[in-house]
Amino acid sequence: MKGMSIIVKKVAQLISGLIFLYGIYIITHGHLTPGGGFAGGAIIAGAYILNILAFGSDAMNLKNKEQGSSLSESLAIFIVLMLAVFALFIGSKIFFANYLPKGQLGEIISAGAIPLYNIFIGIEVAAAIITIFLALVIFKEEVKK
Amino acid sequence: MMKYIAIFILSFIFWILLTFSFSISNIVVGIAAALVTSFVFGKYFLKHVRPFLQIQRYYWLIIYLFIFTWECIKANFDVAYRVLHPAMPIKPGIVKVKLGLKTNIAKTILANSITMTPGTISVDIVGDEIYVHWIYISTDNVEEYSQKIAGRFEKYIKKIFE
Amino acid sequence: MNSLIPLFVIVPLATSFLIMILGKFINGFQKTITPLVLLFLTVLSFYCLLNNHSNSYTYAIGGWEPIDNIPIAIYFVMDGFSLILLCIISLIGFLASVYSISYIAKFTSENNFYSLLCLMITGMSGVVLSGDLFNLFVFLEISVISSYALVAFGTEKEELEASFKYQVLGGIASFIILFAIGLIYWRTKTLNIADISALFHSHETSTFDLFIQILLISGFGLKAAMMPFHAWLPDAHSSAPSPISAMLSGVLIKAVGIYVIIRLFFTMFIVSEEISLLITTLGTISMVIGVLLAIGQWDIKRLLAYHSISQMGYVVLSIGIGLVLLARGVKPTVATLAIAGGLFHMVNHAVFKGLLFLNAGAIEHRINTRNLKEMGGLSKHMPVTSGTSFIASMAISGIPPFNGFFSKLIIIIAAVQAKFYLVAFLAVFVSVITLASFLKFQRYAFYNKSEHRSTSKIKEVPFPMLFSMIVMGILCLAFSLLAFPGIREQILGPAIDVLTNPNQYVQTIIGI
Amino acid sequence: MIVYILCFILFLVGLYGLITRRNLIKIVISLSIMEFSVFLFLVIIGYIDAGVAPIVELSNQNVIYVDPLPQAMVLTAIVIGLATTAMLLAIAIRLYRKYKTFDIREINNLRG
Repeated sequence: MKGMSIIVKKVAQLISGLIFLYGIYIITHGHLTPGGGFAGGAIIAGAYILNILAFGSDAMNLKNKEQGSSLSESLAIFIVLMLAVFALFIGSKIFFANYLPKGQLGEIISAGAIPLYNIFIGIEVAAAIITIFLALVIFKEEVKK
Repeated sequence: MMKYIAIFILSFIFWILLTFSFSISNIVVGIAAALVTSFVFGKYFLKHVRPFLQIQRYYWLIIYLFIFTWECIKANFDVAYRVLHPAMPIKPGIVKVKLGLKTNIAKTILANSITMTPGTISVDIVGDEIYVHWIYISTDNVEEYSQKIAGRFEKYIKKIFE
Repeated sequence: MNSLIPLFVIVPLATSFLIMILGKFINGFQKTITPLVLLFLTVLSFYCLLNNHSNSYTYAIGGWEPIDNIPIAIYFVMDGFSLILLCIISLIGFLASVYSISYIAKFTSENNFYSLLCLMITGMSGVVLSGDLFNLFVFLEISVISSYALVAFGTEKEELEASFKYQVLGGIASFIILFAIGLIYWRTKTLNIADISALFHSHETSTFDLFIQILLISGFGLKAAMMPFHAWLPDAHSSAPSPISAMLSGVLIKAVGIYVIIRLFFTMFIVSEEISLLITTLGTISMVIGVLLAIGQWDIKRLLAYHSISQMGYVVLSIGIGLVLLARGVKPTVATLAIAGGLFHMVNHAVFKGLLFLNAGAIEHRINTRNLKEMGGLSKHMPVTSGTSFIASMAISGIPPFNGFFSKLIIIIAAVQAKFYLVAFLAVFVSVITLASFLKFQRYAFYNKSEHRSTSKIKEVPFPMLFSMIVMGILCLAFSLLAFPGIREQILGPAIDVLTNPNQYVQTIIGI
Repeated sequence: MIVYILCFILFLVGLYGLITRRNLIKIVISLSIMEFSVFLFLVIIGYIDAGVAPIVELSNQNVIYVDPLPQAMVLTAIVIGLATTAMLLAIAIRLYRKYKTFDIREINNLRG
C-alpha cells in the first residue's frame, strides 16, 4: 500500500499528535468523566492507525512495530495484574483492593489505584488494537506477494 | 529537535484548552502528557517548524481568518441561490487549477480552504495542480478560474506558510 | 482456605502473560513454566478438595462488604462441586501440558500455544469459581476465545474451517447467553447467583422465567454440544492439536457447558418438572445419536469426538433424572444417587476421553494419519500407547474394573429406581454399541496387519507423552475407587450436598 | 416497548444474514449485527425515565440516575465482541489465503 495524497499526509502529521494527546486526556480523566482505559486506548490506537493509513504500509517497518506492540501489550496487561496482586501483600490483603490513598473527589490525582489501572489498561488496549490492525495489514501484504 | 519542542508546546496548549483548570496537579499531568506525546509522535510531525516561531505569520493568519470567513459567507449565499432558484442554474464539473505555492503544507491548507468553501471541493493534488469539483463552471480560461477559486486565498497562505 | 481462592485465576493468568514477555528471550521458558505452574495448581486444588468439609468458601474481590444483605462485590465461590471441576481442570491441564512438550515441538510459535493454554485454564477456573453471572460470562468468553485460536493452531484448511464454524456457532451461543443474562438482570436487578436464587425462591415461577431457562439451556447446550446443537463439536475437537482436543473434550465442554447448566438449574432456579424432563430428553437423545454417528467414523479423532457427545449425554441425563426427582419431591435418595452418578461419570469421562485423545495424538505423531484404515499392527511397536488406549477403551465402554463401569452402573441403577426404564435400557444399549465401536478402534489401530505401510520403523513416542498417558491410565483405574462408600462421601459427598441443598450456597454469600 | 421489538428485529436481521449469506465477511458482519442487538438490549434495560447520566453530584441528592451496571456490562461485552470479531476476521483472511475465495460453498472439506 503506497499511502494517500499530500493532503491526507500533511493533515495526519498535523493532528495525529493531538489525537494521541486527546487519548491521554480520556485515560487520565477516566475516574472523573466518562471514558477511561478502553476508550482512550482505542483513540490512541486510532492516532497510530491514521498515520499508518496515511503513509502506507511501505513507509514504515511494520514487522518490527508489530513485535514491539505485542510485547508492550503483554507487558501492560501483566503490570495491571501485578497491580491487583500487589494488593494481596499490603493493607487488607485482598485481591484488587484499592490500597492507595483516595484523595479528594474531583481532583485529577485521586481515587487511589484506579488511575493507574486506567493508564495501563489504556496502553494495553492501544497496543492490542494496533497489533490486531498490523497483523491483518501484514497478512494482506503477504497474500499479495 | 525543533519539531519535538513545537509539538510539545502545541500539545500543552491543547491540554490546557481541553481541561481548562489551572491546579498544580493538572498542569503537572499536562506537562507529562505533552512530553509523552512529543516523545512518541514527534518524529511524525511536520519537518520544518521554524515558521511557527515567526511572529508576523500569526498576524497574517488572523487576517486570513477574516478573509476566509467573508469568502465563506459569500459562497454560502451563492450556493443557496443556486439551490433555491427554480431553474437550478448549476453547471458542475472538475477543473484543474494551477497553484503558485511551493510547500506541501501550504498546498494542503489551500486545498482544505477550497473544500471548506461551499460550492468547491478539492479532489486531489498532483504536482503543482489541484483538481477541484466546482458547482458552476463560469469560464474556460485557466487563468481566470484559477484566480476565482484559489487566487483569493493564495497570497495570504503564501505569506503564512512560505 | 478462603484466601487461596483467587490463586486459581491469578497464577495461570500471570503465567500466560509472562510467557508472552519472557518466552522470546529465555529459551525453553514456556515449556518449563507451564507444567510447573499447572502442577502447583493441581496440588493446590487437591489440597483444597481433601480439606474440604462440606463448606462453601467465598472471596469478595476488592473487599467490598455486603450492604443491607445485598452483595455488591464480585464473588468467587468455592464449594464441593466447583472443587471437583477445579481438580479435573488443573489435572488434565497439567498432563496435557506435559504431553505438549514433545507433541507441539513440530509447530512454530510455541509461546502462543502455551500462553493460550494457560489463558484457557484461567477462563475455565474462573467459570467454575465465579459467583456472579456476568463474570461467569466473561470467563467463559476468555476460555472459549482462546480455544477458538487453539483449534486453528495448525492453520491448515480443515483446522481453519473447523475454527470458523466453531466460532460462528459459539458466537451465537454467547449472544443467547448474554441475552438470557440481560433478561435475568431485567427481572431481578442483580447478577449475583445467590441473590438471584433467593429472589427466585421467594417468588412464583412465571412464564418469563421459563423463557429464560429455555434460553439458558440452548445457550449452554450449544457450548456443551448437546444433541440438536452438536454440529461444531466433531470438527473442532478433531481439528485441534491432540493435547488441546483432550482439554476441549475432557474439560472445556464440562466446565463451560455442563457445569453451568448444573449450577444454574440446581442452585439458581426452582426447576419445574417439564424443564427437567426436557433436560433428560436432550441427554438421552445425544447419548443415543452420538454413538450411532460415531460408529461410521474412520477418522479416529472424529470418532472420539462423537463419543464425547454420547458420553456427555450420560451425564446430562442422569443430572436430569436427579432434577426430575427433586422437582417432584420424591425419592431423595435416588435423586442423590443419580446426581452422584452424573458427577462421577463427568470426572471419569475427563480422564478416559483425555487419555484417548492423547493416544490418538501419539499415533498421529508417529505415522501422520488419523485414518483407521491406514493404521494397523501398532501394538508391537508402541506397547505403552496400545496398553493405555486399551485401558481407556475398556473404561469408556464400561468394563469392570475400570472407572467407566462404576459410573455407568450407578447411572443405570438410578434410572431403574426412578422408573425411567426406557432410559436405563438405552443406556445399556449405548454402552454395548460403544464397546463395539472401541473394539473396532482397537482392532484396526493396533492389532490388524497393516497393508499400507511398513511398520518396522515406528518407534514409541518420547517420554513426556508416555508420562501423561501412563498417569492417565493409572487414574482410569484409581478413579474406580471413588465408587466405594468411604471415598465417595469424601470426594463426591460435598458436591452432592451443595446441589441438593441450594440454601446453603445462598446462606454463605448473603448470610440470611 | 417498541424499542425492545426493534432490538429483536435487529437480532432477526443478523440471523437472516447469517443464514442466507454465502460470503465469510458477510457472515462476520451478520454476527456483529446480532451481537450489537444484544448490546442494545442490555443498554436499554438500564434506562430509567427522566434519569441522568450516573455521575454522582454531591450537591444535588434528588436526581434519578439511570442504572450504570448494564453500561459496565455492555462495555465489557463490547471488548469481548472486539476480540471475537478480530479472531473471526483473522480466520476468514487465512481461509481466503488457503482457498482463494470467500464463498462458503467452496470451503467444505469437513462434512458430517
